[in-house]
Amino acid sequence: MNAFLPVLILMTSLLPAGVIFFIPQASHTLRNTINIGAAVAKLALVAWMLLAVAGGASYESVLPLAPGLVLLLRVDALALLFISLSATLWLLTTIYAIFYLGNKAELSRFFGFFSLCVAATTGLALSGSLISFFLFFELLTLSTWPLVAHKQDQASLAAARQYLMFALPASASLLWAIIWLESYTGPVLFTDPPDLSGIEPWKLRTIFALFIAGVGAKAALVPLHGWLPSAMAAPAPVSALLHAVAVVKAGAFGVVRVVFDVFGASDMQALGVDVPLALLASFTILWGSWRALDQGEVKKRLAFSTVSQVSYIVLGAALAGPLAMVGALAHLVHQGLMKITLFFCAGIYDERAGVKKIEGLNGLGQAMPWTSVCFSLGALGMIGLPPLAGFVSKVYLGLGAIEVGAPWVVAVLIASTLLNAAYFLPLVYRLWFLPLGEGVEVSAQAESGAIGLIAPAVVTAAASLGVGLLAASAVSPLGWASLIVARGYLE
Amino acid sequence: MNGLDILALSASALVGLGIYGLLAARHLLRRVLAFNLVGSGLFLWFGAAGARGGVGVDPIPQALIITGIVVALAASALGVALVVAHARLSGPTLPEEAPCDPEPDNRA
Amino acid sequence: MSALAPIVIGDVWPFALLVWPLLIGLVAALPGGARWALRLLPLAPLPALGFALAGAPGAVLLPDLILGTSLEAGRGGPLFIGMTALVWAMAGLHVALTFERGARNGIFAGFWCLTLAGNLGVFLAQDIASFYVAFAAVSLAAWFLVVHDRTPEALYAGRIYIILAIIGEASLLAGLLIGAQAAESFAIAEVRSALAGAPLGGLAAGLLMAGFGIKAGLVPLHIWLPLAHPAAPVPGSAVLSGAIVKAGLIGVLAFIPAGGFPALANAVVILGLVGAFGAALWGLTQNNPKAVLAYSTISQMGVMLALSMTAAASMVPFYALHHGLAKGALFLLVGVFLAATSARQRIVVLVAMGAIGLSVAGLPFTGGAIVKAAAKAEAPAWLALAISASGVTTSAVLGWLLVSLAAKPAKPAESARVWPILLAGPLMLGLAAWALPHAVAPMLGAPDWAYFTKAAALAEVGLPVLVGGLIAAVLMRKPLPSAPTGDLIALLPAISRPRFGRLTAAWQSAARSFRGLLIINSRRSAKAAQSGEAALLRWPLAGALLTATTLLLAWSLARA
Amino acid sequence: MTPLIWLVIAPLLGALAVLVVPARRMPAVALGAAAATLGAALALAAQVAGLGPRTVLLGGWTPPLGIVLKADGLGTAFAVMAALVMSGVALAARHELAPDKAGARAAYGFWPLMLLVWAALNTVFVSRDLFNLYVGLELLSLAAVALVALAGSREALAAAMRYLLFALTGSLLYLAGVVLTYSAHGTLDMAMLLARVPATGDGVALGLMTAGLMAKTALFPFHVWLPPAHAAAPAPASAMLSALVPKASLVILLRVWFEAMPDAAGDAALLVMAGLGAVAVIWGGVQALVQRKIKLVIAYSTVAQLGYFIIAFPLTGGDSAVKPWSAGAWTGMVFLALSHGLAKSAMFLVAGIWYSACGAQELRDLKGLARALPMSAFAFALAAVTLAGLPPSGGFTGKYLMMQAAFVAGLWPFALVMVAGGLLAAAYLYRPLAALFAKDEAISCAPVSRVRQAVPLALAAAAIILGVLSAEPFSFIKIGKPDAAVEGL
Repeated sequence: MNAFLPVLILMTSLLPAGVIFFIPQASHTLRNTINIGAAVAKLALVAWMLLAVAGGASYESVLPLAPGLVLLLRVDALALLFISLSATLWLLTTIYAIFYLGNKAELSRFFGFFSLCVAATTGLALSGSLISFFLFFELLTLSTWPLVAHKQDQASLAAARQYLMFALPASASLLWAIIWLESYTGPVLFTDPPDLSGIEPWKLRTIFALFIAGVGAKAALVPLHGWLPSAMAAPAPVSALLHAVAVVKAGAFGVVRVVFDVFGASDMQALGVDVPLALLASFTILWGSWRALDQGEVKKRLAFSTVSQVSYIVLGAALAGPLAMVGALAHLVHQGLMKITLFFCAGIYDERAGVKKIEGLNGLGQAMPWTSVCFSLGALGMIGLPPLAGFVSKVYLGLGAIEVGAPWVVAVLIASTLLNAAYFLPLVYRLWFLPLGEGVEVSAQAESGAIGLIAPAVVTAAASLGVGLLAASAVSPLGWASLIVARGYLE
Repeated sequence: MNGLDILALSASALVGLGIYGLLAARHLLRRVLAFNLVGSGLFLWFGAAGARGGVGVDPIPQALIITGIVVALAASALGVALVVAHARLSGPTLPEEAPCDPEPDNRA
Repeated sequence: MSALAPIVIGDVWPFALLVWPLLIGLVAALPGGARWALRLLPLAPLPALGFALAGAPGAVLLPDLILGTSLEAGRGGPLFIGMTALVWAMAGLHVALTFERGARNGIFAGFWCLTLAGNLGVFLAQDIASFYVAFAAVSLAAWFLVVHDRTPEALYAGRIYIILAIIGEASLLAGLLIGAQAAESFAIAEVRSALAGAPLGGLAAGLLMAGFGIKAGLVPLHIWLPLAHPAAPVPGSAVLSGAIVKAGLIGVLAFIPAGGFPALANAVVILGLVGAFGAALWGLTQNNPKAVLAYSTISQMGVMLALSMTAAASMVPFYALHHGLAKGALFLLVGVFLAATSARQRIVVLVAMGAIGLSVAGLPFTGGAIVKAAAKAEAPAWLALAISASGVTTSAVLGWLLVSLAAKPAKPAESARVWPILLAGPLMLGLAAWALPHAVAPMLGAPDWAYFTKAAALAEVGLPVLVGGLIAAVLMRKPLPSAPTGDLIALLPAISRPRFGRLTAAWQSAARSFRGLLIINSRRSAKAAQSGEAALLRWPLAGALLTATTLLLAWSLARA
Repeated sequence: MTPLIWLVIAPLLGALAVLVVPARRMPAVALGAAAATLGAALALAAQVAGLGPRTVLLGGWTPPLGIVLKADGLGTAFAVMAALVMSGVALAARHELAPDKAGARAAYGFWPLMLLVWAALNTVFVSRDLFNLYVGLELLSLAAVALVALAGSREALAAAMRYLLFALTGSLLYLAGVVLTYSAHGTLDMAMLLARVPATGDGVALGLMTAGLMAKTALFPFHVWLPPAHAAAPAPASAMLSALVPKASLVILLRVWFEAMPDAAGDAALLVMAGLGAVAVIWGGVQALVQRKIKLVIAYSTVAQLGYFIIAFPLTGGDSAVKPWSAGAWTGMVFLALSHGLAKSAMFLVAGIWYSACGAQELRDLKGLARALPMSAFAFALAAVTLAGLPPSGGFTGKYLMMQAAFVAGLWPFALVMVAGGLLAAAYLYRPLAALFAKDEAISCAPVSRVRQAVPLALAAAAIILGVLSAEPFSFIKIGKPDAAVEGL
């Protein structure tokens, strides 16, 4: 049973993916049933495992491929953090996507790749060895491409192309790093960090840089972030997936794995690569926020905001102190909840009111109160307004920074907070305080009948409030992150 | 100079001539012929090799040469057939090597 | 598992009094609940008032909430909470009586309650997380009170307010983080004691001071205050000036150990005194009565901030009690005055304001005089002197308030029926300002009214009032030329979003040209590639290469 | 008779049989022969997996007089791969080369030639005699040239002519090497050559054979014949030409270097070879990137992929003993070749479907085909994953092992080449994929049966499965692995 569980949880999304591809376009009920059924099953499985893992259990499946290629799936606390996020958001995004896409073309292809993408994310989270991480990392790249290009118009194809132009060289870099490192150490298992003592420091530094470049493109670290803003050409559920559930999260998760389970915090510090990484992350945080100020399109602004916010996780990993790590891991979940709320809402504005530009948001608060409340909550949470989720992450990151003797990071956090406020508050202000734009017709029933779109947004918005409000409880993401770090540091 | 040397020298000459023809000739039929020259040279040499050690004649090279000749014959036949077919459509030289083939189409 | 641990440890009251206003606020969010919520506003602070009157007993621990919430009335807690609750209750009454039906009433009511909860929360929080949450609530939610009227002035004031509030929040967060890390605890008391010895402690204290100073109107961070008060609706100004600014004060008292940072303390004392005198003087140039009152608030807060950096810090809550009540009353009375329909009513209001003003100025035997005497008794002599002297400017500015108010044209009669009830609220506050210090003084061991029976003391506090009154009388004849409200902000360039367009543009053009380079090169290299392939296709070259490769291989192998 | 014999005889008999039956029965007879050969290959694989390498002495004669056929892991794996590809090709050709579509001559000529190619391939895979290999290789080349010429067009004939010239020259060089070897050692059997007393001429002989085989494998700079030839042939023919024919000379190259004369190998020659391989990877990739025709993109991709196989030569050795977790470059390269065969044939078959059903020849014609023919587009995408070396395909697994070996051998620049080659592959395969995925409502395609679309999908999927379930194939390939491959050259 124990060896079977990780595979089972992977299969909850992999099997539906295989099936959905072959469902005829018109069979909505069948497709939706499989989609939601699988998502619910996965969520239930994850919930059950959360209890078990909290009690100290861990599950492991090994599938040996060729020599050196060990496909190891392992459920530990860190993996579960990521999986529970992705499983929850998968269910919500699926519901949202079903209503968002309605009866548009190529639904089976869309949902097939959608499930595949989630399967890749799950596998990535479960990966217990470097090479299995890489396998799922690539699977993720490939399965996301058709989603980004889903609309099949010029802009989508260009965005998808740009995505690959960043993702594939990055994968090459990652592969290079993995093979280089493993040529010294043999296969790297995350449970058993490799002994790096015999390797020359410059080589290790280069390998580290290659690793970071590899996962950094997905995490949208500057200057590898260019694909993310263009990828907003994709349908809203895909953006939600990219920004909150799967892709950038996979990158950030990868940084965490590399720092803690491949190099180890102390080795990283001994090599002197922690500060450059922290600087890079800080620069990304500021640059992303900076560029967000200038964006006239809602989704683009959100995209640059993601560039900035995801680097909080990288920053936390770079600082490598226990508190910073707690903050980073909590932010992994927090950012997901808040950002998916924002993208859900941006999609609703687009779909229901035809609003893409920020000027279009003027006065929508009255016409679309539910959406706008959710959007505002997400935006305020991103700024770090207490007691929303973003605040909790910032506190722990800041504490962690000071703890490891990097108080300048606090200045970065503060600057980022101010910039976040500068690009999010005008949106909130427009929603609630400005009159509807000239010639904009938004029906008073803009939200009626959109319950399938609004409900997921309400859930995630409430969750981003809830996880902040109850951050100190053991079952919150923060509590879970503390558990992870406590276990990691006790080992 | 014994017989073997003569054989070796002739073989070398054949191979050398053949290689020259193969490289320098533009006409495809010449190239096929040049191939046969090189092939013959090699078979000659192979045959000479069968006389090694001076203890009688090694039968294996002879068997192999015969097989080789059959193969070369087949190859030549195919080559010639191709040359003919090619020449009918576009002349007796390869398109990229025919700078001023006057009227390739009229030959067909 | 810890999930099964108790959710609430201790008395539920400190928590309940915060939840109660939030519940009323939620009523406002219900469909059609806005009208109900407005009427319920006066009830929102009542549990807090009862709590304060009962001496603010009990403490509560909510381990799961935020980062672990601990609530207890700390130093000066009952005074702060009682004053705040009273001011909010009377202001809420004013709202309930005066607000007409409007689309935004629901928003106003909801955020009113949120602000109130935050305002009470800062006095109760014993851990930095809940303190910060409460502080953010009181700071940011109050923005809705400022901009409620949506006039251009209100929106401008709101913009300045929100920018400063967010900057304040941010610097507060930074300071708190450093403090919490130094203390390795979220408890405010431990943060406070750890700050002095901590690395970067000075920075943290400075950041905290800046954050609290913005809220408390410390010069030069006060600029939002004279803009926001006149722009807000009357009850909004009343709670802003009476109660909300005290959130900054409690922050200073709770977090900054003055003894640990002498330079910071000195700076704050100097800035506080600059505010105490300068703001009052600037107030004399204002024509809008609410702006005048706002400057008076800055002036009084300057005194309190200066006091909190000295041994007299323990008397600051006492001082704040009086100021909050009096200032709340004065602001509400401005509204009452403007609503007055007859000359008689106007005179009644002016008299009431005068009486309260005299208390603020420190007329002997008033509550104001008691709190000043209490403060001076603990303060160093030079500060005591300065406080006495500030009586001059205070009475002058309040005198000027009456003058400028009297000059306002009367309004036609509208809602005369509720006017007496409207008046009752601020009068009650004023009475409390006069009387409560007398009642509280013995508990604090402060001088009581008997203190003023000595001639010297009488003169010391009476004289400045007299001089100030005379100045006001002179100004009645010869007003000062009016100066811009918001003083320092007029000196700043207009605040707009900074555009570093050049940097962005440079980045984009670099990216473009890089892309262009790739395309050009790809075309060229495509051609080169094709011509290379065409060359290899020629048999003579190919044959030669084949020969050469054969020779190379044979040679290199033969060597081995 | 053992499956080993049937492996060679069945396609040969089939080739003869199709010539004597009426034209309309040809496909059925050919399919029967294909089934028999596939069965023989699978049976042989089962035997080899269970019992180790199988040997047959033809006519009971022992070397040096007789000829020995020996099936080891390497040869059998290739034979199985070839059987899969060939069966797929035969199924596809039933439609593609129906007389009404391809013309009577092509329809007539294809079946015997195809079976001849197969017979030649199997001969090469199991032969251990240098001259026997020569004969097999010649048979293969001549049949392949004929296949290229099958279309009869001007381009096809020119391409076939060019191919023939390179093939013949390669044969001569190889033959010269064989002659030198025989004159020095008096035997052409590999096992005996391994045990020979090294002679001075060995290096030259090896060099000549290598050069000849490189010309036949279409290694840079002798690759120029390949793209036009593969592009000119009918799609099923291209599939086997690209997927299988170069593998035959590759297998001979492997056998000569690792099983016959490992001692003659030298570092300089290895580096020359691998250097050419590296250039091939890059050159082929760049060429594929600038092509307009889909078949040329695929053909140049073969040029690039062939480079990887040659790169592996200097990287071998030191694997299991030094790094117990690594299977080494030799195994990796074989793996790469196997998955390349499967994926490449899938690609050509798909291109054939597109051409015959939709008239799509150029990349820009592919617009909208993903919607019109989703299964074939998916097959192409899967094959692209393999060719770009992306996980979880067999292409990735092979490349991974080779890169690892490059680091272990201290020759990391070759790993860099492999990474760059992978990126180039992604780039040039992206162009058709993006075109496929683009929207075009005006596209009109003749209906294509599911079976026909399923064949390439199955082949591409097999290449992926090879990566997902790689442990068994790996241990299989290692059966009878030459010592030189373990120890390095």
